[in-house]
Amino acid sequence: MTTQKVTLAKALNMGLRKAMEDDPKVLLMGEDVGKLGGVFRITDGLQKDFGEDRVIDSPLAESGIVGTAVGLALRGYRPVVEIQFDGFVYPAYDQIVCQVAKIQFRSQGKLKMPMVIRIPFGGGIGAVEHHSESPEAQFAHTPGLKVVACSNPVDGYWMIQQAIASDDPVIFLEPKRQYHADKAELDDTATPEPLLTSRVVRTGTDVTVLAYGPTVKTALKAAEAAAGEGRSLEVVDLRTLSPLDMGPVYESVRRTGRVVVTHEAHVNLGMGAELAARITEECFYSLEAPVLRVGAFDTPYPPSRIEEDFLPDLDRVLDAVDRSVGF
Amino acid sequence: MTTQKVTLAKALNMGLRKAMEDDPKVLLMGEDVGKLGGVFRITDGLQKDFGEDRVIDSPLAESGIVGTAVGLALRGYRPVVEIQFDGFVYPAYDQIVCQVAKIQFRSQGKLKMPMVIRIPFGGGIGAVEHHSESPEAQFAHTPGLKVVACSNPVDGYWMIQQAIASDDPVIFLEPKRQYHADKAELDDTATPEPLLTSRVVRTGTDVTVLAYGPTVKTALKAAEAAAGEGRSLEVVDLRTLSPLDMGPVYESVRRTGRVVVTHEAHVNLGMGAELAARITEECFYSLEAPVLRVGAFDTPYPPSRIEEDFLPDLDRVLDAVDRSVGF
Amino acid sequence: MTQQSAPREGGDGFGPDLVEVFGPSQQDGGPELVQLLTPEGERVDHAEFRFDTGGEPEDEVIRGFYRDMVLTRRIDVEATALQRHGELGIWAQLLGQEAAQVGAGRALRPQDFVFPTYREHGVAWCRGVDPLDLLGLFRGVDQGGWDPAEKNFGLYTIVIGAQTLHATGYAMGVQRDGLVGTGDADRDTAVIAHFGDGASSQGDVNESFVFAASYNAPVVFFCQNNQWAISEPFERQSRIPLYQRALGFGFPGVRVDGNDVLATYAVTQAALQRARDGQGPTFVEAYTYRMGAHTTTDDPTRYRLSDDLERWKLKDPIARVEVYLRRNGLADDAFFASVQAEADDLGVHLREGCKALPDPSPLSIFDHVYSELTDELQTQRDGFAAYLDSFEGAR
Amino acid sequence: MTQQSAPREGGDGFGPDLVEVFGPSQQDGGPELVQLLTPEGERVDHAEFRFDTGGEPEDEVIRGFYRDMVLTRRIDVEATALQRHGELGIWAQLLGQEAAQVGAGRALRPQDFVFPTYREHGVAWCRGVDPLDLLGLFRGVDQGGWDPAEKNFGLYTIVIGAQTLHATGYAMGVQRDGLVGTGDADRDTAVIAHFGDGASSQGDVNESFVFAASYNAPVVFFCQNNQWAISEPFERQSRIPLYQRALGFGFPGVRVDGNDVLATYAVTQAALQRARDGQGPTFVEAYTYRMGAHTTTDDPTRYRLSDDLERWKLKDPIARVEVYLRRNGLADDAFFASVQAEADDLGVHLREGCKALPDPSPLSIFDHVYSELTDELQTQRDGFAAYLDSFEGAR
Ligand SMILES: Cc1ncc(C[n+]2csc(CCOP(=O)(O)OP(=O)(O)O)c2C)c(N)n1
Ligand SMILES: Cc1ncc(C[n+]2csc(CCOP(=O)(O)OP(=O)(O)O)c2C)c(N)n1
Ligand SMILES: [Mg+2]
Ligand SMILES: [Mg+2]
Repeated sequence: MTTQKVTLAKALNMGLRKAMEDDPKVLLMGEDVGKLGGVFRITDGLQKDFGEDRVIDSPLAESGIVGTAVGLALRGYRPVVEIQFDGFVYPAYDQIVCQVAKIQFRSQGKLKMPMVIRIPFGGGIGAVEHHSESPEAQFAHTPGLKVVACSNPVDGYWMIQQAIASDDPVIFLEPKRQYHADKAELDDTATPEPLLTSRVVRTGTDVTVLAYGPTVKTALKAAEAAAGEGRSLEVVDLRTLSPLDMGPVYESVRRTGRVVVTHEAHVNLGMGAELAARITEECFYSLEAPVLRVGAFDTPYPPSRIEEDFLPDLDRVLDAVDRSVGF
Repeated sequence: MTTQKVTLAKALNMGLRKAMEDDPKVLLMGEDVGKLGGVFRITDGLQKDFGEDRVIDSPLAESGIVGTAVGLALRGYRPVVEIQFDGFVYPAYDQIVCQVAKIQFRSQGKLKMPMVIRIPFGGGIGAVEHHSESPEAQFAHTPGLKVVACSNPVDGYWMIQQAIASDDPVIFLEPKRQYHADKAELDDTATPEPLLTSRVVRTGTDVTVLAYGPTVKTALKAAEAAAGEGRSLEVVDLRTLSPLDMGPVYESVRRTGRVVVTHEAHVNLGMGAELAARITEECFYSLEAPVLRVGAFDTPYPPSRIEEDFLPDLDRVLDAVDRSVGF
Repeated sequence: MTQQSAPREGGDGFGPDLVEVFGPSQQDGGPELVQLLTPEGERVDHAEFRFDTGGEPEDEVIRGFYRDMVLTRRIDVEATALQRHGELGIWAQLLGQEAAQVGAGRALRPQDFVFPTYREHGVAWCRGVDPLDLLGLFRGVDQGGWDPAEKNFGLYTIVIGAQTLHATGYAMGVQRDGLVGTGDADRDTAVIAHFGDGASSQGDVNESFVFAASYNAPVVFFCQNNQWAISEPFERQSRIPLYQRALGFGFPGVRVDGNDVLATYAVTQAALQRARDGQGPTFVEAYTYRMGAHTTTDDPTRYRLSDDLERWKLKDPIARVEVYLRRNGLADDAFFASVQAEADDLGVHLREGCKALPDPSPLSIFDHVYSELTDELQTQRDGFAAYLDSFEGAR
Repeated sequence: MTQQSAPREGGDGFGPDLVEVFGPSQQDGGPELVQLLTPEGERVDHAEFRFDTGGEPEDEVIRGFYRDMVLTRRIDVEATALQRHGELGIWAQLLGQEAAQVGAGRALRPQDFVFPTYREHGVAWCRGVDPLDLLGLFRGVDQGGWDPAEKNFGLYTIVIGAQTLHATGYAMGVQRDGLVGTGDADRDTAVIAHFGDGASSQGDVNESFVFAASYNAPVVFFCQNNQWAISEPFERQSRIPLYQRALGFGFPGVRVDGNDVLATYAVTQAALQRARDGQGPTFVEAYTYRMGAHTTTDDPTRYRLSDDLERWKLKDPIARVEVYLRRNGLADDAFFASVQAEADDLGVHLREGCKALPDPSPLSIFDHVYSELTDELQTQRDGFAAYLDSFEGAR
């Protein structure tokens, strides 16, 4: 096959399959990733084809999953672990920030830590508590980790393979509400962009909107709506959250002079804070207005009936655009 | 006694003792807090005087410590737990962010979570890995937690009592390199400022320097040095990191137009990012220069022989002040 | 396959191999299973445990259990249907676990405190929680509608195992309150922590064993081994019967037939009494089966054999009590009809009540994050309120 | 005091109380302690374990152990002195644990892999790590100077217990490499995880037991129960002997006299062989005593009785081997003198080498954060380099 229309879930499944075919050292591990194919079916069919030694159903213990994956990586494997939901990554937090992130540094590069930690993240699926979190800022604050977020099927397919190929540990964030949402044309013979790059996904002139993961779609819809009102938004899909690829961002901001950042994580100390700080430092004289942030409120994730009030949406992005322009 | 010269370690010890005397529900718990009085001796003598039921040596398990403290709090106690060193808080991270922080919200206020988690934090003591971390941004990013940092003995004495008296969970950060450093005059009949307030600790006109915990001293020394060169720095001790008390900060920035933030945490997504974002949004037209951040580099904590290169110091603060003024 | 290879025989200096000592995990629960009422509805004796109602008429108590189980199952059936009709976002079914939950729930005294998982609907019933209050979490209108302090029944905990530490700490608080081993039956207090077979692998659960043993805390660890953690069979978590985990921490464990409400009651009752008496923690493994899906979003046909399910249907926890009551003339048709009628009323209560559960107001997002609204959140709340107002009549 | 009350007698339906079954933790290690060389230097037999050098001349092996232990102790003494002289920031002393470490270390085959704590200086010695490379971490010039892949000896791990999961995962890798149970002694591979009595309470350690049992991984859990976790006595972590923890997870555990190098060697050897043969995990509790402080910053007089220390001095791991060798004429004065001379040389090596250990360059902060320097860090590095340059000659 060369091109085919696929969902994000399918694209990730294909990407994982490809990575496993290409390198026998690639292993998958997690809760229910085997026979069930994961609660979101991202690993569907892989245990059947690659066996129980390569697609490993683990005991129910996230620290155990990540900690044993460290050992597997030290033995030369390339473990890809699945955290079932964002809110369940915290039992593994110690292993991630104190071990996974630090082993290369601690060993002065003598040890590598090629591990991918896949996390379905974000809300909007009507779930109960702990199933809709956006923990990215905490990982991005941790040196030694790379943090990336895909927003669409094509990126999903390539980025998961690139993350697996990376010798560094990668926190791989998958916008779960997009898993089965939209299909995109995937050409598996194309040459992907490098993993650690941001990309302008819609050009515009009035305001730069920065987004990643689930909010890229929101930003694009906002741009569409704004266009109807004669306002031109440029949308950047950040793709990589640590390290950040600020080049395309600065370039855009220097043209537009106005920035709105949107993410599902809490505003306070979210990615928007770092972006605002860097943009202001780098583009101080280009800015016509302060960088405005549209994220979740600084409260715990509420019951799902009001999650859409809690999360940023098209209207709140447009509201921020209005405020930026009117500043 | 009314006034006496004490170190931070002693002041905290006195504050804990006072809190235990005032309220029989206050318990201390942690590794080595009993007979040993903690590795920093902050709980020295308290088990002897209050007994093993109130000053509890715990098994060596941080999640267990915080998780059982949740249960004690639900039973009406006011547990004050000690995390031995900043780098060992991560095994308890899940209990802190998913339970401690959320129980009031989850229960719509029917349950309270009056817990204090004391963390000796920061570097500069020549220690091995994991003993010099600055994890505050991760907790400040978590709604439901309050995060405060004391910087001197007088604040230590009052703030620990105020934190214990609070019905909300408080992450209480103690700058470990200050424990036994300087003595200050403590008047235990004075009326303390409220817990969640920032304070201008040195007035000035040219640049506002924001600091907390260990860097307050650095900032004050920088101000002293700058004064010698005819430059007037205003220093704000933030004291509370979540919620932030931005009033005094905005007031200062509107006067000076220039801000340098300094903390020992990594710059990327550190408190400086949030401060920069808020200040820029609120004081956009008052700023003569972007908010500059002086923190640790975005690398893991290095071997201690070069930790002073890694951490912000007087010279790097002054350098940033120069850059701000010269912007 | 390497990873599945079973431990070999002993004789290498470590004494008999562990499999010899403990035996492999067994489909029927193994010889160690405590049972007082067989799947066929026969009362049987057990050397260590007997069904002791503490003076209450036995028949009445058993009829009460029957009623509890039928109503509990009805809650489950109704909630499942409500989910299918889009009234709930998800539902965690307990089908098959009624005896384990009612047996445990009825063994509690009023002063005891329960730390549940997300599936403890039968225990909630026993604690007097209005079943309607259970639906809010699954509908997405709240995160538990009852007052834990009023019912002595904690909020549902979703992070696997976290509540076992809370239970242990709470039990340490009970110790400090002097409410253990006083001999006063109305004051001595136990705490019970519920969790699943999957949860037994979590660090937190094992740490709770460490703490409970270290402080000899009055807590019962009540594990419903329903054979599955979503798609993973129990054997992925432990290669020996789970109740034996306790031996490694220095307190007793026992495996009880979790589909036998009499046995579950008797064993839990004894374990709780140990706790109240100051004898410390006990591990109770209620050996049962999750007859439904993990939750309404799960599809168990992807990972388990229908044969298994059929075999477990023969051990249905409710059917055996009905057979027992009928065969021994301890309940008549009128009784069964009245329970049925009660169940029907409960169904109406749930169906009507669920739809009437109000959505929270958007601004409630800011309530109870802290004991008082902080200035920061006040500002966010004001901004959001103004924003919402801007739509009034507009779009 | 409530929290310390001991578990009571049984007879409540749970069978004999656990204390009856396991007995309380005992100062002398209890009857289950495997011993092959008494503190008085007498060889004794054990029903299950024997000292098997695999064909090597026994005397020579024992003299080798003696030498290893003396040199290990010298490393410890020198490092402690270096710390006192300000050359090291801190040092984690192993005084008293030489036999446990050398016994375990010498039982390894070259292909086996070790995951140490921060105190495994004796094991490091056995793995051929230059003791000088151990000092860097404690001096603050690096975080472990050796190449783990070259020595099959991991870096010291400071977060308590984290490495037990790494060991288990590594062992799962060994399984996948097909290097278990092939019968080829030069290929079959075991992994050993070191940890302390305190660590046994950590969730990670217990999760590693779950994973190792579930996958039957070729890993030996080697716990040095040195009676203390800083100031906390072993009894705070477990009220039964620690090796019995393994029973709760379905694999064997054994308590060995950790001050008896022959017994520790024999038991570890057997456990490693079980792993290599594909029989899965084993828990070895080396019952020993931390005769020094926790680290050089600790003051044990604050929390423990000097009587205890005196009693343990009588069980010194080195003294008993010396007595044995001398009494049986297996080593002469020349031998002892030569070991002493070697130790003296080692002392010189450490003292001179330590002071010569170069400080890392400030710019090395940016090295190896990632496999390649990111643009972001390149910018920070450039800025810092320029900043450093600005001081050249200036201040
Ligand atoms: C820490 C954590 N990890 C993963 C999950 C997702 N999850 C929810 S239920 C479940 C299985 C639990 O199995 P078990 O403990 O046997 O309880 P049961 O559902 O069978 O009652 C999993 C993996 C979770 N809720 N929390
Ligand atoms: C997660 C974690 N918590 C706390 C510490 C601080 N700490 C260092 S050693 C130690 C005691 C360890 O005791 P044990 O496991 O018995 O090993 P030993 O030091 O006796 O060899 C503690 C509490 C740590 N290093 N890691
Ligand atoms: Mg289960
Ligand atoms: Mg120890």
